[in-house]
Amino acid sequence: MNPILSQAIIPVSYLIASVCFIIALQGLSSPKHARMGNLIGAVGMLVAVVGTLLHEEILTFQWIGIGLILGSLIGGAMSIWIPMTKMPERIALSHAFGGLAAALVGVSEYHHLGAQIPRFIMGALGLEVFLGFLTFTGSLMAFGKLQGVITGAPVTWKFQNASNITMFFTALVILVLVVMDPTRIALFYTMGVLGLVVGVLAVLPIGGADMPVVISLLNSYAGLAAASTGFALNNYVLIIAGALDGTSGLLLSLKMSQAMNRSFANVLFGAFGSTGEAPAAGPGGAAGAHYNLASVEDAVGVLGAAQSLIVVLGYGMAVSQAQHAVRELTQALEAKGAQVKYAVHPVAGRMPGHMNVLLAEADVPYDQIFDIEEINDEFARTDAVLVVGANDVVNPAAKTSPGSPIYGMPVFNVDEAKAVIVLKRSVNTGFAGIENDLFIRPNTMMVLGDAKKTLREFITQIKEE
Amino acid sequence: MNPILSQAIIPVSYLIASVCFIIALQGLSSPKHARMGNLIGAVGMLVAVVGTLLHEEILTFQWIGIGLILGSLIGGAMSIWIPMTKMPERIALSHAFGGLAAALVGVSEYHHLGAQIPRFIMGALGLEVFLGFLTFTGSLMAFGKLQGVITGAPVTWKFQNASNITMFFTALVILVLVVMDPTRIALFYTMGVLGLVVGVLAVLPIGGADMPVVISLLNSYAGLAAASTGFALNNYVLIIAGALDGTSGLLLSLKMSQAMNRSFANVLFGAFGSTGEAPAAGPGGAAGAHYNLASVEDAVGVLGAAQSLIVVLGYGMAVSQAQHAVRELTQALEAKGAQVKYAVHPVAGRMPGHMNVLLAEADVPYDQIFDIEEINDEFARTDAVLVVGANDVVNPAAKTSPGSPIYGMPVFNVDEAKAVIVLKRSVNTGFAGIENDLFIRPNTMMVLGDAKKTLREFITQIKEE
Amino acid sequence: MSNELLFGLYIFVLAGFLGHYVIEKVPPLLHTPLMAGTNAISGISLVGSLVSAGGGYGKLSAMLGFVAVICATINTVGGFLITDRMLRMFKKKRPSDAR
Amino acid sequence: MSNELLFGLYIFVLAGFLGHYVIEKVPPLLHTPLMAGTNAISGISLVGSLVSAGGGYGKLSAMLGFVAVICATINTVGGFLITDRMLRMFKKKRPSDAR
Ligand SMILES: NC(=O)c1ccc[n+]([C@@H]2O[C@H](COP(=O)([O-])OP(=O)(O)OC[C@H]3O[C@@H](n4cnc5c(N)ncnc54)[C@H](OP(=O)(O)O)[C@@H]3O)[C@@H](O)[C@H]2O)c1
Ligand SMILES: NC(=O)c1ccc[n+]([C@@H]2O[C@H](COP(=O)([O-])OP(=O)(O)OC[C@H]3O[C@@H](n4cnc5c(N)ncnc54)[C@H](OP(=O)(O)O)[C@@H]3O)[C@@H](O)[C@H]2O)c1
Repeated sequence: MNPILSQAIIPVSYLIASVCFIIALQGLSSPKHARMGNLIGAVGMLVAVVGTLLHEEILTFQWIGIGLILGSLIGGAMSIWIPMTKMPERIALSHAFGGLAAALVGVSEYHHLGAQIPRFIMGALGLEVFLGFLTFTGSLMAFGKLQGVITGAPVTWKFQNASNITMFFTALVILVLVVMDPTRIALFYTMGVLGLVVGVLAVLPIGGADMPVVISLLNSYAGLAAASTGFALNNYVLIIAGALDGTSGLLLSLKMSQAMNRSFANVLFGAFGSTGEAPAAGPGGAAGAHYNLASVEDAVGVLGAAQSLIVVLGYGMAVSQAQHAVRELTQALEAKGAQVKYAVHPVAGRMPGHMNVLLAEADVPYDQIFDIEEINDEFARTDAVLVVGANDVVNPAAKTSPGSPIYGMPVFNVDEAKAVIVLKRSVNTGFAGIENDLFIRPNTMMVLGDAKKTLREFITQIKEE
Repeated sequence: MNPILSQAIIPVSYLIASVCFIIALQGLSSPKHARMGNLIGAVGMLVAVVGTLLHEEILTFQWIGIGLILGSLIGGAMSIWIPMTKMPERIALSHAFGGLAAALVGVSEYHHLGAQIPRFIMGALGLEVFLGFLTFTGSLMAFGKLQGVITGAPVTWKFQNASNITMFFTALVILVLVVMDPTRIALFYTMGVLGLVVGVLAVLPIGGADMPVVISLLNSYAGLAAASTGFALNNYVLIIAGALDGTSGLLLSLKMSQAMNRSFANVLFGAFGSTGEAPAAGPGGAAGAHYNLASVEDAVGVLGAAQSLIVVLGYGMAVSQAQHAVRELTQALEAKGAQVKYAVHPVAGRMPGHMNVLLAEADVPYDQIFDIEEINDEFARTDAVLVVGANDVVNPAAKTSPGSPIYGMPVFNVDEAKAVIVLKRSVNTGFAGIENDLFIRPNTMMVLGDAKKTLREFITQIKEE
Repeated sequence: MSNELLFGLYIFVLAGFLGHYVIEKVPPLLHTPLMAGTNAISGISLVGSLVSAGGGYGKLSAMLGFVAVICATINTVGGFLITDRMLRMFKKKRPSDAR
Repeated sequence: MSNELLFGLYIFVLAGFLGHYVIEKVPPLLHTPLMAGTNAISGISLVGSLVSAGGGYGKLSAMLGFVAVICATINTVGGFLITDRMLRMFKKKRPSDAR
């Protein structure tokens, strides 16, 4: 088609797309408009793609066609069949794809631009390739740790931080060299490889439960990579989308660190949760004797009597996919006149908002779910608290024992409630690897076993009554 | 200096300036950081100006120098000596300057670019000139109405709206013609003149108290004009600053219309407050007899007895410059143990935040000042309410009589208080030109006279006690 | 200093500021959809891949572009779908809720 | 479609969105300083005036530019000064207040 026209079509379509993306994110400020926003975002994406396909530079369409179809099929399948409990893994994986895509585009650009590549484009390309590959392997590692393919426990070795940081900066130095002389092909690829390696080695020493921070951080890297692509291709929608992603990832990881009262450095380099750090850890521990292990009957008695109930949710609910059982139980209790609220800690589970999505899936209305500031004063006034697979976020040590690694992390005042029922499989410690005094307090009943199984038993008993 | 370098210096300095401006506006989100922000904004401006002076296009500096000095002197003088009560006039005036500057730049650009001027630059220039001149005269009119140089009452004539709108669109048509053939010099200047005329005739039919809306609307026009200049000169800091101004002006005028529960159209074309509309208006009116006119003694008696007091402020306080007297009185009462709060309506006075600035000048801590939503429930629980020069914003008709032109405008529930003391010079109506039932309610005392004078008498009496 | 770079910087800075405000407004309730959504949006790198896949810059570029297209498409298609799937589930309390 | 125009559009749109968020956050308490502040910022049209005043495009341009420079300078200098003067006055309650 005629170049003048397409010259206008592409930038305009990109401008439209950018606006659509902004609107899409604005929509997420409330559940009401969120879906519409998401739709608008998708439309924007379509506009951008169509606009690009009208680009006169594009000659052959068969590869593109095949790629688009394959991608849509895989992407569609992944999103339709993946269970909500696996959302963190899903996100990690797609970051990997994003990083890889950016890196490959960078490599191909470098390949065909060759020697006459301008400096600043070279810089952008280099950054894109390095960050892209780093995001790729880093996200795969995060995925593996969440899946349990790789041990969730921090893997540490001598000087791991020192060596990782050295490699990181070596790569940046190489980048500078390549910018100074773009013909240094070997160096360019070395930098790419370093990206891959750093991605792996930087994530290994980080504990499984800290993966959310890693993931959002990688999210912002992916954003930066996309933005660099934009700089390299002089493509503004890429820059805008990249900047939006970058800020989003950065803000989320900051929020998480705050919610844990831990510094970025501690999360990334602290090897937090490594058993070495917490001698008191390990199955049962000497304190085992003091646990007040309760039968289903006792627990149901307490629940049935409670006029007000707060359910605190944690990663365990996701592991045992207990969200529907939780909902069934609470509905049974609500039917008996109890007033039920749900308490979700900002870092409960394995990604921000993880628990909210699961509860939403189980049809829990979101105006019954409360954040820590909103509900923390109510525990003292509550008859019973049901803790489903949460541990660190209800550990009083965070308030009482300055020695504890999680000291200062805001936690639910579960210990103030009249009666507490804790559902977990064992008396083991949680991710942070520290004993939880809550479990040995007199008004706490431990009902061991898979959360879902236990909840089902609760439900049958309550329905019988 | 060498073009390459200056080529970098200018855009970079403009980028810095843009960021500074954004930070400056961010600062205004709280009184704590506001001053710092403003300073940063000023620094940004300095950077932009210095950057521009390094521009190789600039050959002669003497005119620039003189202009800068003169402007600084005038601007400085205006801002140091103007009383806070005159702020609305001040703002209106400076919009006039802004509009004029934009228009003149546009004309000069058109003049020296001549025939070979590109289309879209022509369009931007035209818009700039038209909006600039319109803002210029419009703001001058607003200034005149606020000052009282021009009657504050809406001046109406046959088909005023029709003719104004026609002229407006004629101008836009002419703009199109000029864009199609930039050599149509006569048409170009006709458009400019039309801008001047529309500015005058569009503001004439609008009532004095509605000037704030006009001013902020002109503010957003000025922003658009600046942005167009940016498009014409391909100068990004102008576009950014223009866009920021534009949105700011638009948002403020929307907020005001909402606070009055009136549509934009009603404000701009409704000739609101024209005596014709409100037959019940006029000095005293037949209802004069019912007014419960009180002596200073009675009023002081009520005030002295009150344990809780809310002071409602209105335009009258500005007219009589009574803010310091208000503060003195409340301090005397606070010293006697009374608890005092200030109630400020979003559209009290003659510009948004007008009353807040005056109270701040009188040293009233801003955490004692409350918005209508915050305080409206407290009137019923309050011993006494002191209304200083407010009228429409305390008119119960807005709640009770659907016929009234201000019906639906959120007003203070002053009528619910145990006792109300109203300070105004007469029993005349306020801007809206409608009777105020509050003044004839049994528990309302009217103390007529200039607010400042009356307040001083209050103070002396209370101090005597 | 090239024009493109400058344009890019302006855009990047403005979008960064904007992103800050937009994201700040997203409640924790929707943080997971937010992550999925930004993910879908980051799939925009697809437009970059399209050019290198179809630009006829030789086999290598084409193959790399091809893989990139697949990855980016997975992200964007999958991202928007799953975000929608999640958002569909968020409901306010209905009167018929205590059934 | 010229590059400048396009780029201007991007900037304008982004800045517009951004402005919306920034202004939304300004409390009514500070609306007057806000108006004065935006006024000062709009004085940036000064940079435009400088070019036409000193660009050596003949007498007319110079004179128009000269007047424009004066007006714009009044706005920006005056605007920042008066905004500062206002903001200086806003204080929180001090303990020594009920004197
Ligand atoms: N969400 C985020 O964004 C985020 C970000 C950064 C860090 N983190 C970290 O992640 C952790 C989240 O805390 P959390 O309380 O949600 O989880 P947690 O502290 O990791 O504890 C989860 C608990 O669930 C129990 N559990 C596991 N599978 C179960 C099953 N099938 N049935 C019943 N119980 C089961 C486990 O005990 P058993 O093994 O005995 O069953 C474990 O104690 C915190 O340490 C937080 O710092 C989260
Ligand atoms: N602020 C804004 O941004 C804005 C925007 C749009 C519209 N408006 C309009 O402006 C009006 C503001 O309401 P308002 O209650 O503040 O003012 P108002 O309704 O205009 O009434 C002001 C009152 O002050 C009295 N007054 C004047 N000079 C006085 C003096 N020296 N001493 C004592 N009293 C004096 C006047 O009564 P006397 O003549 O008897 O003394 C008058 O009744 C509303 O109609 C509103 O819709 C404001």
